[in-house]
Amino acid sequence: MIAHLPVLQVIVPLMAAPICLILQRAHLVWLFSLITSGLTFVISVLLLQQVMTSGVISYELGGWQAPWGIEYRIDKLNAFVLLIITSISTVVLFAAQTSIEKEIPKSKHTFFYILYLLSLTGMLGIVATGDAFNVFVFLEISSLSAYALIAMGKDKRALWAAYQYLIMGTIGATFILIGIGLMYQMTGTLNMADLSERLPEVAQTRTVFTAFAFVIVGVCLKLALFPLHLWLPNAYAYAPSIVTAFFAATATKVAIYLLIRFTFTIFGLSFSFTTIPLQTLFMALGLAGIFIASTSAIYQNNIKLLFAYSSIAQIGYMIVGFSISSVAGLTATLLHMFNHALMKSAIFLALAAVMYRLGNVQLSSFHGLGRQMPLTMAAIVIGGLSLIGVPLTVGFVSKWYLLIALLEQGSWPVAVLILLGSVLAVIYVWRLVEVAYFKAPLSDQEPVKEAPMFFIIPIWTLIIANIYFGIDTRLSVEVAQAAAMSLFGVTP
Amino acid sequence: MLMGLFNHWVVIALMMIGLYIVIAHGNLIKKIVGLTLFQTSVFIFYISMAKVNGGTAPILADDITQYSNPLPHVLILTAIVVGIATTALALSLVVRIKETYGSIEEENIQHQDNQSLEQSNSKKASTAPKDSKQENQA
Amino acid sequence: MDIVINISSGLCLFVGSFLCLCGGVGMLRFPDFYTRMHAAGVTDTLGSAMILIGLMIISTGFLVFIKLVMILLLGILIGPTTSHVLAKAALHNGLEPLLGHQEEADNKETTSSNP
Amino acid sequence: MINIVILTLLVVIAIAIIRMKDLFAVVMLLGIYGLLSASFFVAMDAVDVAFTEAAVGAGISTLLMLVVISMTGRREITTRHKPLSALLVVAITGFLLIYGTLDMPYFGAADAPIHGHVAPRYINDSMQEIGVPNIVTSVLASYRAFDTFGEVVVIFTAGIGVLALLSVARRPEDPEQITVINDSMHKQHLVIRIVVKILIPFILLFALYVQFHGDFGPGGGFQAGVIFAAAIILYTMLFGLSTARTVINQSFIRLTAAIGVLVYGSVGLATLLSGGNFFDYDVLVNDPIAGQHLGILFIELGVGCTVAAVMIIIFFSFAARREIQLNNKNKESSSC
Repeated sequence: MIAHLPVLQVIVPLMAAPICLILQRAHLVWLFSLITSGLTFVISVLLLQQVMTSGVISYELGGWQAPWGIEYRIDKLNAFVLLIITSISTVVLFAAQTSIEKEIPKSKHTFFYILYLLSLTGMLGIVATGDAFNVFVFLEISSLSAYALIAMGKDKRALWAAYQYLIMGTIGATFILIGIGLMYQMTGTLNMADLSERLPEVAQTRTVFTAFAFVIVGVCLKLALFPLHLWLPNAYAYAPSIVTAFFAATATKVAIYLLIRFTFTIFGLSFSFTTIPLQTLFMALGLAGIFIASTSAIYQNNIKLLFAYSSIAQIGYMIVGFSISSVAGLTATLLHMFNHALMKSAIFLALAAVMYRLGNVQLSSFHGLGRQMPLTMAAIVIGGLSLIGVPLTVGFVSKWYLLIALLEQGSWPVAVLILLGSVLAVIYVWRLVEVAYFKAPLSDQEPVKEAPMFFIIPIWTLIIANIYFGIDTRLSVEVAQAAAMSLFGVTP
Repeated sequence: MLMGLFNHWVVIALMMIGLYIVIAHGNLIKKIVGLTLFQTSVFIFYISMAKVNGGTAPILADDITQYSNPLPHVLILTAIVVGIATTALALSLVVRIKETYGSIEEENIQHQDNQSLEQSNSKKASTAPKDSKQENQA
Repeated sequence: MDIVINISSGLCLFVGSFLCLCGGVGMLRFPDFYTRMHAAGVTDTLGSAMILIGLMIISTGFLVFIKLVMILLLGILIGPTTSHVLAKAALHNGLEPLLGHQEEADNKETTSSNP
Repeated sequence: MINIVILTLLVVIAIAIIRMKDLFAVVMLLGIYGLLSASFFVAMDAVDVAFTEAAVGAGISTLLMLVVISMTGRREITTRHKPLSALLVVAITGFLLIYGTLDMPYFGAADAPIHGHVAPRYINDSMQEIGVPNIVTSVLASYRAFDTFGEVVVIFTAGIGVLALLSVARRPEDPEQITVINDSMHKQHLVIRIVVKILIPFILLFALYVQFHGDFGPGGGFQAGVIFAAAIILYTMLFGLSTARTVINQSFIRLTAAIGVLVYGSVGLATLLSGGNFFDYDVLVNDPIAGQHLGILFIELGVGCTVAAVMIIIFFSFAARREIQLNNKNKESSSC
């Protein structure tokens, strides 16, 4: 079975989804999906191990040779992203049952888990595949389930947010479809490895340029890169809390993976960064994203909305690292993908716990919460420190690598701007800390208890991972560096 | 060149009409119509790439030598299914939006949202202490 | 024999297309919904039937012939039914035929066409 | 030449869609647009795609939109907002695309790169490797079987999504009222009811024909599923939702949707257990060609099941919502 791990990674959650529909009982379904998600986690760990020791794994679906059939191709980069997705999904799912109890009507719990599994399947499929069109199909699986999951939020604005996301997401997917079509037209193949061999021959044509532009714009729509981010804040703020925790940590990472895959592997380094001024463009957009999103985060009173804006800012950091287009810069981006997943899922899970106890996440409800829910609030604070980039947290590690990469290129003004961006993060995290710890609880507020165990365990697992990977950076840095090097074709 | 690319240009015009409807129209159903139009035009684009002059439908027969390219057909079969899936989901969202907001016009919904956002902000800021007073009195 | 087949099928096809064309013109020229529907329904049923018969005459294989017969049967069954349903729906929703007001309608048309 | 005529018609319809304010007319035009593009696909030799587009674009999607319009109202009220910025975005996108076409191979050129490399193998060798005359079916169900699996899962996702958004806990309805409604409808729609009763068996038969004839001509699981669902939907529209629900049980139809996906996946698992790669049908039976046939048969069956079930689920969900809305309205008006 070891040889079939790449396909099992996707098939296991995929087959589990219809089985959930047959099982029907919500409690049973939760347990079943938790086990499934755990299984995918085990598979992704095995895959990462295998890739790190023996190199790229290629799996031919249907036994058809690569450009004719669909190929699953696992290298260091996707194994790394697969690990991020499956680990976060498992931890978040652990808290799901308790959290959705108060946010989603009982009769819809089964559907929630099925959609959750399908969304997981979609993301894993996007990451694992080595076929450009297959990306589109799995992108749609993950997006469709995402729209439905977001619309299940109890606030009525969730519906409107989901609709907007649907329109933007579908336009993005169709753009990607157009781009893939143009690439196919010029090369006659859909396989990514094959495309990367055949594209250089026609790289000077205007058609390939257009294909590149469409794919990039489509991916950036999914990525919520700065001017195309409008769908994200509301979608994250009004979705069920568990969904927010899951998507904030994984969905944008998958989109960044796609961006890296398309620019580095398929179109190739020389095309992506020399024929087109992508570098400056992405650098500018990333920086603009950091500042504008962080500034809007400061003015939010809905804490979920606040951290949704912060997510856009963090995407900005990843894009800046990506735009440096050096091994060090890409390492910083990959590291930040991993680290951001850890901190954001912890923060949003903690917010889910607050939601469970208080029924809302308005800033005013946080008065004195530091004493009433000490463990939950401490988790949010540590997560916030990590967002700022305080030493001993993971946030520090990735920012450190980002700064080093920037200074390596001599672009110290950008480095200064990055540090300024962190100051903005200090402000929005401080607003929350001030209310939670230095204000007395409002007298009309019922005193609340600490969140139940089903929240505390996953939240603190993530927080401990936050601190562990902030101190012992060997594992994450090694994998990220190896992945970045393999993308640049450098042998370590 | 005109004849060779004419087909593509018309199809691009169709795509852009669809995209325009999605962006510029405020009615939610009209937006979905535009989206469908956009997607269908992309399908047309793919299928016209597959055509070979003098070719026939890719169903093997003895006396035919030239076939059109079957691969785009397969891709578009999949894409059509994805399209109808998206449409169905979008329509169900519209039904729910109509039920909760009472309208399917973008401006109207946005207006209601902004109102409720302001309300929740101001209520939390100004009325929260008042509520507490009332409770104390009681 | 070939000539007879070709001529008869061509004749059928010609009559069929002519009827379809008439239906189209009728759609544009008739004054109200019911008459337009009449033009579309009646001529199209016969028109498509004639075209199908014309194709049947020149069809080569038995399978093709049978398929065409099936399409013809389906058309004959569905065409009138849809016309019926359409008319019923229009009447149900309160659309009155222009029966008594024929002259008025004529006057209107003449005035509108003569500026 | 026929393609230029059809394309012109398509442009005319698209412009009409922009200008129309009556949503009912817009949806009907969209249906015509779907049907016309299906005819365009026939002219482009893509018969399978044409079949699907006719069933989906002109059939199911028009129907769903009509149901929704009957719930939400058919007038588009607001005028266009921000038309200039929209025009700008569209102009940039359009010019970029046109710029891209300048280096494109000409329409219909046989020596375009798209027709080299991958595609010739499908055309030349699929008969020896798979033994199915319809190349589209063999690519769809064997070479790129995993894409099709993804497609089935997309449809399944849509079904679950619609259920999650629209499903309502069924309230016990007044059975007498239903029979009264049914009787009144029977008188109203006598002609169409009888015609439909005659037609439905043939539609179902045709669905089965399309399902199992997909190897030799256009057709396959997806089209068959849609046609099958169309028959059930027709029945539902005329005989009422509750009658249809007694014929097709709610939980049964959900089970079918799940089983369709499972059947498809199980074929893959079976190939894994027989020692091949996922979806490598060669290993199912001793003879590779027979294995391919068996595999394709089963996965097409899975596709058919899921698609039919999900289409019915989607329609039932919409119809149930509509019924509830109408009931509420009736209650309100009677109480006033």
